[in-house]
Amino acid sequence: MSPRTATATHRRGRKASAPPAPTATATTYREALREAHREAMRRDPRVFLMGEDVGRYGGAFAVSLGLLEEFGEDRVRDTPLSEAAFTGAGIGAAMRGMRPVVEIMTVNFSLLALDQVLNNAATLRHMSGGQLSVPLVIRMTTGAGRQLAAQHSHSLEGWYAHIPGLRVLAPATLEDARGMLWPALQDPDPVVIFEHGSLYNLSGHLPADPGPVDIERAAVRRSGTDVTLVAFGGTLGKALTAAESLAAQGISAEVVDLRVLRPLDDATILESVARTHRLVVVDEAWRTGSLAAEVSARVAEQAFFELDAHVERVGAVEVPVPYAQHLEEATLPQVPGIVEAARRAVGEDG
Amino acid sequence: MSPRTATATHRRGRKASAPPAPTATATTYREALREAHREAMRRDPRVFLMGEDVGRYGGAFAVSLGLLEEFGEDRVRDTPLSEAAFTGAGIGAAMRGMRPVVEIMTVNFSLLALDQVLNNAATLRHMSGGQLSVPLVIRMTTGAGRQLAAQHSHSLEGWYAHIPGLRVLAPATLEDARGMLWPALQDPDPVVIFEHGSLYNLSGHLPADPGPVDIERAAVRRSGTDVTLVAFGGTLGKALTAAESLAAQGISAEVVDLRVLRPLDDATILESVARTHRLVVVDEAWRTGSLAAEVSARVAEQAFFELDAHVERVGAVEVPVPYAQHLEEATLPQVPGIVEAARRAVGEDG
Amino acid sequence: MTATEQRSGTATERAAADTTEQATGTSGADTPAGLLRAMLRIRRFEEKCAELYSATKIRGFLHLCIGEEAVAVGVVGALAAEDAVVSTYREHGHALARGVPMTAIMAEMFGRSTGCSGGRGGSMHLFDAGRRFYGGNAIVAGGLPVAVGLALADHLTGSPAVTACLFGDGAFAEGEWHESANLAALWHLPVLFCCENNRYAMGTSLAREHAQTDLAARAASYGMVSWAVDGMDVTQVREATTKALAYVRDSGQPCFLELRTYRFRAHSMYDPDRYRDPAEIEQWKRSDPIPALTEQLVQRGQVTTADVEQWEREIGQEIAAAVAAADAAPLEPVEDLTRHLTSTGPGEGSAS
Amino acid sequence: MTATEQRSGTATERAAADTTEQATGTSGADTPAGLLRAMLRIRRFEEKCAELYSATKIRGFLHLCIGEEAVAVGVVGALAAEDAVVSTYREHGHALARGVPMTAIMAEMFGRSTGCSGGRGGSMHLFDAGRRFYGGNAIVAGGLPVAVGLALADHLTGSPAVTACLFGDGAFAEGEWHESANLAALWHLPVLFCCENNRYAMGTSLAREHAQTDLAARAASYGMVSWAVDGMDVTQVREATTKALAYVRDSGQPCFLELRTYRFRAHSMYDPDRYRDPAEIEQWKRSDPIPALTEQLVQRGQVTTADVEQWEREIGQEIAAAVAAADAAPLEPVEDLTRHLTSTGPGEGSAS
Ligand SMILES: Cc1ncc(C[n+]2csc(CCOP(=O)(O)OP(=O)(O)O)c2C)c(N)n1
Ligand SMILES: Cc1ncc(C[n+]2csc(CCOP(=O)(O)OP(=O)(O)O)c2C)c(N)n1
Ligand SMILES: [Mg+2]
Ligand SMILES: [Mg+2]
Repeated sequence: MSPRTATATHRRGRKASAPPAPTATATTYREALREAHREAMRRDPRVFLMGEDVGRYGGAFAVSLGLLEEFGEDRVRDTPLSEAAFTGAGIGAAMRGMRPVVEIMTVNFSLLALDQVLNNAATLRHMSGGQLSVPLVIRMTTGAGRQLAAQHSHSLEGWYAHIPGLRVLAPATLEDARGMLWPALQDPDPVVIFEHGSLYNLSGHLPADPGPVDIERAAVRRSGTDVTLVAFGGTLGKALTAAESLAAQGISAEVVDLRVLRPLDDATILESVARTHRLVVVDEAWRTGSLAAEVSARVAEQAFFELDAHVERVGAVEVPVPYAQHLEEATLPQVPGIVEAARRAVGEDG
Repeated sequence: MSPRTATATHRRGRKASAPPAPTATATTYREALREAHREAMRRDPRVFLMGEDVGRYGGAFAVSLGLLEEFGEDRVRDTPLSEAAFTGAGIGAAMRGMRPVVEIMTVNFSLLALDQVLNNAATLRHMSGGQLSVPLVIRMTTGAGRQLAAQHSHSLEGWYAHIPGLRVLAPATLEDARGMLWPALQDPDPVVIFEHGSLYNLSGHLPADPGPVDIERAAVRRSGTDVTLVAFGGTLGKALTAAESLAAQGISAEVVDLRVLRPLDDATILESVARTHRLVVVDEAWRTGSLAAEVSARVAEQAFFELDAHVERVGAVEVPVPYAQHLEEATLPQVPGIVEAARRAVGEDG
Repeated sequence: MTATEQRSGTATERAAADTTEQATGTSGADTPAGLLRAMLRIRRFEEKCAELYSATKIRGFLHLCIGEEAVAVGVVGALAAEDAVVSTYREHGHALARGVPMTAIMAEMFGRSTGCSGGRGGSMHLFDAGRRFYGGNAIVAGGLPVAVGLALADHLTGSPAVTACLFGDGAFAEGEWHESANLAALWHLPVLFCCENNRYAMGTSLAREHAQTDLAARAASYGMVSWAVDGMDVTQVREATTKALAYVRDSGQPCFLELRTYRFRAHSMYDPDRYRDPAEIEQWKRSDPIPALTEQLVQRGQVTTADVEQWEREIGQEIAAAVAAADAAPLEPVEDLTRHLTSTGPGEGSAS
Repeated sequence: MTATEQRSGTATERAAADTTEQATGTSGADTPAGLLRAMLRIRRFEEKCAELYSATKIRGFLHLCIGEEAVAVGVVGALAAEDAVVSTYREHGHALARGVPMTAIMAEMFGRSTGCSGGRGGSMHLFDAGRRFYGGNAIVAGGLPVAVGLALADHLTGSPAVTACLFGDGAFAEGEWHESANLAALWHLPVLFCCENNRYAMGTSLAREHAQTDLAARAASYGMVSWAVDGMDVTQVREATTKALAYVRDSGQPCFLELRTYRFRAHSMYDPDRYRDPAEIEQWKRSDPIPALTEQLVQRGQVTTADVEQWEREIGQEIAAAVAAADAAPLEPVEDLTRHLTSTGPGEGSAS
């Protein structure tokens, strides 16, 4: 585990088995996000939350449950179904000195607000010659895996990571869910935070008063020597499971959690590859044009002669994600596929 | 020149100096597009054109000038400023058996219609289990280089090329401008055609009755042995110029025009790399997450041990494209940068 | 056979005949008994869906229209076979009323290859191109532009078909609604906009979504003929729709119906429904379109309780058969995952 | 000095004083003479821009507001210093009326580092944060949500500021307008929506963009107070704006002004203007806001032709000085290209 990230181990939907630190409390990814909002709104009166159903409903994924009651309607604002308008309103409010958190219910609906994000949020500072600042945080759920079918299963992190002027984060652990919001709000520039829909029930322990986490660097979540597995968000757990499985087969895999999708932390990836000489990049997005392509291209550019095999990518099959469980499973990256890719990477060495 | 593409050579905004074929007529990229529309509308009564200012104005880039007069209001439809609605209307009309060509004035505004493209056009066939067909063609202008500043200078071809279910084309020659529309309209699935804004005045000669071109394969636009330059759309001309300059320096560059951005024609690229062992990918988009990353990743995956040097990417500096001419020039890929990258690729061989 | 039984027999036969017609995609459910039976069928179907969801036979998101059946039956049942339907994720009722076979819908929700979308769509994406049922769109307001386009094609080809587009009060806040309304009105397209105003978009009440809550009045500002209709009364819905369809067909202009209704259940099976006053729900349940009409028809002697019992049995059997068939149906082979991505994809010829 | 010269001197002084006030970002141009001079200044400035465009000193897209100066001066001039402005790509007039220095605007169009956006924006993206002039948005309707957000911040902090958002009749067809209007009205936000209805969106006339062309009536359907105003009469625009601002400040509610105007020039310098009847243009030129007001004020004795000549000279000098300064101004060093991408980018501290 990297020194840059805190105590809880990564577990998916079940209790941590390691004994918790003395001051630690049991929590979930969802609760960690909620606490992060609560803390931010208590500390800074300029912070407010808006989005569809963040108030009375408690948030589509129950992240903001109870916040309306604590902070009132002005600071926990239910919006109409108007993604472009309320995202743009977040931009304007941020320009005027507020610190809005805009929740776009899911990345699927964020397309309706993409013009605002690209052409205003990410652009206004540069285009105005540095006069304007858009200290906005946009949060959204991303990813597939819950049989929600084609229109509700997109993984478009790579598109956002293409946009200069944005910082893009993907918390995949309790610490990051708890600790990324505050530093994101301190950033004078727009930050987009992707929460993978499969993570909300992730449970574990956090210290009672966890500090913020860094939002600059990737994190090594497991050390290894034979192959580097790069993953983020919803695929981190799969990569860690694959690493366990590989260990049983005598292959030592290092797992790097990208965490920060823009700007990418090349150094951490390259350091790992310098140790392992083999790289597998896991990305739930459709393979062509995914963020995994960028990681692959960068490593090849910067460490071509370090690589003992070509970079393997494990991505989604390029179809609209189907509803039927077996088809959805076949579409998305799974542990066996990651294991195979790692074995290929290692095997090609021979 | 590839046998797959026709006669005219690639020239930017000036007359061809080679003597034209006997039946050839002088034309421009803009006129070639217009002729393609005229032909399609004459041949197939189901074809109609709609978009902002395609009628009375004659098209923002004058592509459709005169078509309203020839085909009438029903088939050359001026739309209100409602990108989502008229793109979606194209989808519905296509589902119902028409063959609409939707012109989105520029890629910059297409973000407002991206939900319709991704969630409907590209998805309906698969999501309905093969019941529906969306034989829609969407055309749009793309790219920078005319001092139009940050909001009017995007190169988002890579985003569209990420979407399964779409075919994405980038005509960079007169033949392709003239010949891609008809086969695109024959495709029972949605096709997006990107026209780079710098190409409309490209002039040269075309045969009087040019046939359709293939919309499956990339094209080798110049043969060479030392390094492969991959480019498309607005950067093809720069790549060709760079190749000439490299030739003067004793470096023989092959130039591959991607033409079809989805599905990518790996074979043509790999064949070229198998000859040259060095690859430079030129893409006007912001470097991170551009289509160039995908090409780089694919070649590394499929021809890792063919490569004598890492794949070089020449992309845009990652800033909103500025207005001032010198800053815009510095932002975008230019011939000297391509030449340098090719020299690095070749030099690293030593 | 008693007189009552005879009458009952007649009503049942008529209703059954209507159902058959519906099943073939035409709109015959125009007797009060037929309308009632059609609503009952949707109600029982969805109650079963809720059960199957708890049993994890149905997965993903499941949105029920329980309480809103009068809209489904009254609007969709009034359409001609040539007309088209574009709907939302809350579309079981619309699909059933359109005549999409229950077996195909159930199989779809079970993710089977015999499903009406081959198992790729699930509850939110029911399709039946043969019956011109074009889904099943789960992006709020995302179906509206497509509906405009279907109508545009009909307009261009001189077809008399009307495209009915169903969407919610929440969708009315989206830009896509505004653009679609203007386009249809501007171009004189045969679209029947049917806004199912159930007073909530998930947990957000009408007054928190809209500065002006009179949606019909707002639609009229686009220059469309617009009516507000009691969406809890199937005969009123049916009449208004018939009138609206005639208007659209005659004038070639779009028309807007605001169907004032209410969902008795939560937004989806995930929704703990914290945002509504239980008293409000109870209040609306008093306008439940099914018991009210049953009572009325029984009083008028057009239907007997025996008829209703008979329908319940038939519907129960239809549902049981659909469930059994779905359970037994095959899964799409994983090798066919990329089939239908494009017309030229593996294993696929041109579909058009 | 003759009586006329004295009067003229007075009017000129007043107008000059107004200009100075404008230049410091306050709104003092409230005398008829001041309004007239401000319009003349915009007219002459833009005529020069057209010339400089032909000379390729200005590049990219250039959209002139010639003919629409009464809107720029009447609306923007009525705002208080604390108020905000969000505009479009056709914003020279708005920027000048707001007090953004002409030198900074000209330098911007020359792409110089002394430009009001450091040369990064050009004609379509003029910014002046100090004067709360928030651009210069070239995505049609793209500024509207941002304006709503500025007003939301003011609402939340109890500031009395109003955000004026200028946009065209074409923008009124975009979904972003609809969503923004509803949001502002729903949340009671102090936005002054100013729709510059010049009857064309590029080559598409009002009747081809909108099913219903009475935009003020349609805005009212969101529950906003909405007025249609003769946008060719600067005093009417000024009065309506003043009234509207008072209403917004008092009520905390948004207000909508439809400013009926006309552009005398083509959409942009690229536009061959094939779609308008020259007779229509000539007809509208008879309502040119500048000669009409000049004549009126001269007749009333509030202004003399000598005043106007004096203004012309002053304006001519101001323009010449701005051009000379822009020509002489430095370019941003290429090394600073990535500066201002983020607050922490190379060479950049936090800007907020
Ligand atoms: C564009 C978009 N935003 C948000 C959602 C999430 N969502 C699904 S249904 C819904 C409420 C829609 O309300 P309404 O249109 O009234 O239809 P109802 O569910 O009441 O039938 C929301 C917010 C979505 N699917 N699409
Ligand atoms: C979303 C979007 N679509 C299209 C364009 C291209 N475009 C620029 S200005 C314009 C016309 C806008 O008309 P209107 O809103 O009436 O403003 P006007 O130019 O008349 O002042 C168009 C179509 C754009 N900039 N943005
Ligand atoms: Mg609703
Ligand atoms: Mg206009």
